[in-house]
Amino acid sequence: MNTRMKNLNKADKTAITAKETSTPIDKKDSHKVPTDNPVTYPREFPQHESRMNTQAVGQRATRPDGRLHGLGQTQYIDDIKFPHMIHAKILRSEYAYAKIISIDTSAAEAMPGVFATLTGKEIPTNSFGPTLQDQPVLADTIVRHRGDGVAAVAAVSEQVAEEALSKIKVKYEPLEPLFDVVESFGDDSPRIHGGDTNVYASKVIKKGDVEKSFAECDHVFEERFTTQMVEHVPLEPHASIASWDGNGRVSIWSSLGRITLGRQDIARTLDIPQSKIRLVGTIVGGNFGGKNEITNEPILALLSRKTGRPVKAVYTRGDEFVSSTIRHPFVMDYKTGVMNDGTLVARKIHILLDGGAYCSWTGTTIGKGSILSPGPYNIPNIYVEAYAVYTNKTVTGAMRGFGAPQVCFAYESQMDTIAEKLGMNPLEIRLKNAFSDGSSSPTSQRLQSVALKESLNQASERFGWQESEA
Amino acid sequence: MRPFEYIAPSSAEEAVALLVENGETARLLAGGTDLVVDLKHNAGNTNLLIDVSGIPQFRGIEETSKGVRLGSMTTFSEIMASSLFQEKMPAVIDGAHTVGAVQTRNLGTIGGNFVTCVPSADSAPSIMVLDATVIVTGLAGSREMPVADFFVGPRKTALKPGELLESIFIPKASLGKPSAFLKHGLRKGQALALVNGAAALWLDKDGKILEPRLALGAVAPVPLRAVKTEAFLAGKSVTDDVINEAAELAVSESRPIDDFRASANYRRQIIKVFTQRVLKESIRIARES
Amino acid sequence: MIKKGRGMACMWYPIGFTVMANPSAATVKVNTDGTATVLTGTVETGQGALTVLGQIVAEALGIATDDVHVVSADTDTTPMDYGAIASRTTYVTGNAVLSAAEKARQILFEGAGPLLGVPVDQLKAVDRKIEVLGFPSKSLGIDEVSQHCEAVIGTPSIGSASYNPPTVEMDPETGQGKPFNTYVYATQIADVEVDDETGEVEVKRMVAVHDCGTPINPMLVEGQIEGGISMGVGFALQEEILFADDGRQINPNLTNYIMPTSLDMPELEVGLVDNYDPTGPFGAKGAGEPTAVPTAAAICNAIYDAVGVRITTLPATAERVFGALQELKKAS
Amino acid sequence: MLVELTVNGEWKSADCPPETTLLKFLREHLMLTGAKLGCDVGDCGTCTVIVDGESYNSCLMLAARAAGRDVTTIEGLADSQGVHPIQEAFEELGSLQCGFCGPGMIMSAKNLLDKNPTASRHEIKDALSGNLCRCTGYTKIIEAIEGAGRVMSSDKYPQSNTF
Repeated sequence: MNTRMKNLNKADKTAITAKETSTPIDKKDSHKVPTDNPVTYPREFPQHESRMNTQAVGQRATRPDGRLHGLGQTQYIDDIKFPHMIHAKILRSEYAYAKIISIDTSAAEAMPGVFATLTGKEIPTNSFGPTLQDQPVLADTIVRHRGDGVAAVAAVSEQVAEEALSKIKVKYEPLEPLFDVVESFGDDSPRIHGGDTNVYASKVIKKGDVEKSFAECDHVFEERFTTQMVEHVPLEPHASIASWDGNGRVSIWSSLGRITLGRQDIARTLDIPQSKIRLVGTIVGGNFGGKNEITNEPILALLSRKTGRPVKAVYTRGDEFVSSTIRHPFVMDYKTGVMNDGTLVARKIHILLDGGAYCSWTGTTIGKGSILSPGPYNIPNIYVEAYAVYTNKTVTGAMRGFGAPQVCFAYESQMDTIAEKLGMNPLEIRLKNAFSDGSSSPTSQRLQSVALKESLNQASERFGWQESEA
Repeated sequence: MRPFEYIAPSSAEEAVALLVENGETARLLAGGTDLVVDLKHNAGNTNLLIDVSGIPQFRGIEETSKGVRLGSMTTFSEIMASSLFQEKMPAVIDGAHTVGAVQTRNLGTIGGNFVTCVPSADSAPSIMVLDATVIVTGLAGSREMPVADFFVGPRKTALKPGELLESIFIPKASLGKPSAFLKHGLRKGQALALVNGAAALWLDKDGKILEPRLALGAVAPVPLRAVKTEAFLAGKSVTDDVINEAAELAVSESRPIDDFRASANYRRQIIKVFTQRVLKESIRIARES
Repeated sequence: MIKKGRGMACMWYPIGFTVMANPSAATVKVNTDGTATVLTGTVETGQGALTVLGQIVAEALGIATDDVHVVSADTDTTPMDYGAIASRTTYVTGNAVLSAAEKARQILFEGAGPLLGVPVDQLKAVDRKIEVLGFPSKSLGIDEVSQHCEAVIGTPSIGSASYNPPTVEMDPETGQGKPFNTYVYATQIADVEVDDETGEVEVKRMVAVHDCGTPINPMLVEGQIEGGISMGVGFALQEEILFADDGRQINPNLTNYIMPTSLDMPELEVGLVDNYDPTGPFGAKGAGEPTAVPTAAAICNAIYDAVGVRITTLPATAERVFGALQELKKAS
Repeated sequence: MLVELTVNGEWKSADCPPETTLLKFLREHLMLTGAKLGCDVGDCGTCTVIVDGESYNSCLMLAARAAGRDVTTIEGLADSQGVHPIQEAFEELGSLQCGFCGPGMIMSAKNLLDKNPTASRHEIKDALSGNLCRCTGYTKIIEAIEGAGRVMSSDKYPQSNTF
């Protein structure tokens, strides 16, 4: 590769090494002796007391992977390499919403170093999703957000694959995109997935009679709360390797957090029996809900089948943001009826979930969000209505709390609004209404092992809540 | 990254020759904290990197009878470790300290930061208030200009084709001048500045402001010397009214933009508050010294 | 001027999927030297799942955590599991490994009973021994018993089991039903400083007291809470994916997507309430997701306490807080 | 181009294209996969290594720039006698969860403690601001570094230890 170095008078190889602060090298001759990788690991292994006690539960036991993490010995997907392995990259949509007229991969295929390309038409069942299978593995007729993949390339290196992506020609017919969740919920908005509405999931929870108790209570509070789109940011980007063997069996190493359902999804998209798939999860470098569904595994499997080689793909940080799922933004209208003594008697809640382009884990998010939305309080009259709607934005899915952080922001903010109006201490109003053992949840479930008041009291004590009061 | 060639010349003359020979297809590599990122996103027509970071002429911090010469390839960490800066220009250290994180400061150079020429360059304001100049070198020899003249527009400097930033010069008169640096970002660690600013001034024995200097970053297309504000402050006694009026003037001299990080309106508020604070801080330092 | 404020928020959170069956299966094999191997289809995603599962099995078999090796996440070798999601691993997979361990233990008891001359229901596994209840001196080493079961009786000590949390379908009209088998609870309290000239919020300290049932490994629970709070701080103050008019993300990188760095984190004080859920393995519930739930509300309540503005749109960026302060000024 | 350098005390050389970053060079040419690729643009710190006693984001440094210099990676911290005090403290306190930020985090900690073993809590936070972590809230990481600092500043700790 020295030929790629421009020759410069006097400045040959030594110029490269010239750095004023460099230490002089006196080991120059030793490089002729081949050495192994410069790695030394301890031959003494950990003996932690916390792992040796035969009363195991309650111990602050160290993790078996703790030492490996610290040594840099943990193998994540990107640390795994197979002989003859090649690398894949995915081309993303240029539009938030458009028809795909044509995809021409010929120029990419003709590039030296490119082994194969793949488009959505080549995927046996080009759809997936944990609740609704409304998401294409690679979009082949319509793109519904900028993160949709439209074609993939497998090449000798990431560098060549990247270059090849720029040679793929995709013709689009742009459509009018919808970005606003309220607009998309409206009656005359265009239908992102066809049908007669952009609402694709809803939930109602009804207990008692809210309207009647609003009429009878001492105070009614009404507020709207909204939350934003948030990315998981696992430090390890999504990564997978697929290797299709001569028996027609494919092995996939993936950063997926749920391999049983992952294998089902992959079998469905590839239209092969589950027994023909081996899915291996390694240590995942951060999940938080974002690695709970398949992404590029079917693409890599098919590229491996086409090329006969193991194929690896690691998302760039940009891919991670635009094409993996993120947290649902909520628009939440809260109306709460309260008596003068702070007793909550009624709560009516309307929630709109910005679902982004595809359903993903919205079913779980709308369910948990709705059930939890009245808060951990004894409220006899509850009415919750929640709707998830499509927009042409990044796909929202599972993220730590499935809607709970959003509704908690609303119900706990409003608790303070109420407390202030009634001249009550925030701790006092919470203790007054808090669930305890035997409380009835918004879905009329009898609750057991409720430790809410204990947590309120202990946290207040540790914080010095009563002492710090003005 | 797309392929390119790499050369590390050992002298400024060689670097200039390479730059002239290769024209726009060559780019100078200093620390690389901006350039390497750029190349990863879009290499454009770059096919040669000329690594000037090790050229002795561009390195080092020296005090002479006239002032301090700061080699353009000095890293932020080297500035922070310099006892000369610690003793006589602590605001420059504060500015350097807010550049990225440790790893960035170990790699990034002050010259690279200047040449990248983003409006929010954290190293610029605290240097500008010291009446510093830059020395550029090229085929036609060297020339010197005030730092403010070096910044022409966003990502655009006064460097002509074939010219390199050789060093920054801080005049003796500015050494030990009471000064302060402040930055407002979207978070505490590794933050890009929404507004940064530095002030330097002397107080005479009656407490009047002498030779006031105020520089603000991220408030205009380039790091800005607030010359009207400086003129207003000169010779004034320190009162709340004076500081408030100066802050309003600084706002009027600025041309903040609306972008996804903040609205222009909000930036104006921060400029006002930060001008007040950085002036008060430099006055406090002046009173203590 | 810097204004100080404090705010609290509490929360509840369920363990496992909503109504939908979400089983986990597991296999526990007691080796002839008294150590054990666990097979689980869940995935270690950093939370320490495998450590906790190992502790549960160790406790059930009366051996040490270090005696247990957990094999996970390979569809060719490990049993089905619905995965590291919905804060379900300690509870659902934990109940599965516990049942599997109990089955393996039952085989040991059946082997040891005749040797010790007592009925099987009078045995317990403790301290690497199978011991007669009330007669600690009458015991056999678990290694001995395991070897006996496998090599003499011919019934190796292997147990397989599954667990699915019992739920009741929600009524489609009213939503009434039992969507989850159990819930956890928590309170977080924030101490903040708000700069009323810039709107900047600094969270100085957070106290968090969580219920997770029995903490199988308190150190790992603390780690979950501390990490959850950092995600909550980002949600409250900094993080937001922004879009251009054409639907392109404006800040799809870690330069412009602002998440907390070490300098942005408050000092944390974490506590656990004493609780026991009879439906969980050794009384345990879960800890993953709920840790990130109340943080934003606590911080926003503290902002209100400090400067009197109610933030109703997240994130509470300095500009948004300052804007709200301006509105407040106008109104008064 | 041929890049020759010292890695973890051993003289190494490998041929690579000029655009190769030090991170790629270590991971793909020397098979040292301890340093991780998290963002590839110097924001996250998972690729942190130490070169001539200073920490760098190896994703931003060209391998050519490291030529002739002395590179320490996470693989060079432990020796056959045992792990480095920082590694030990991280392990005992459960400071790492998913572990992906770990190697970079530990290298940043080493860079700090080698220079200032009695670093204050604030100095530790400042030194880690270039290493993002999403799992831990940094709390147990900071505690571990405080603990390791106490070990490294004690009389018993060998001061000549350069790796």
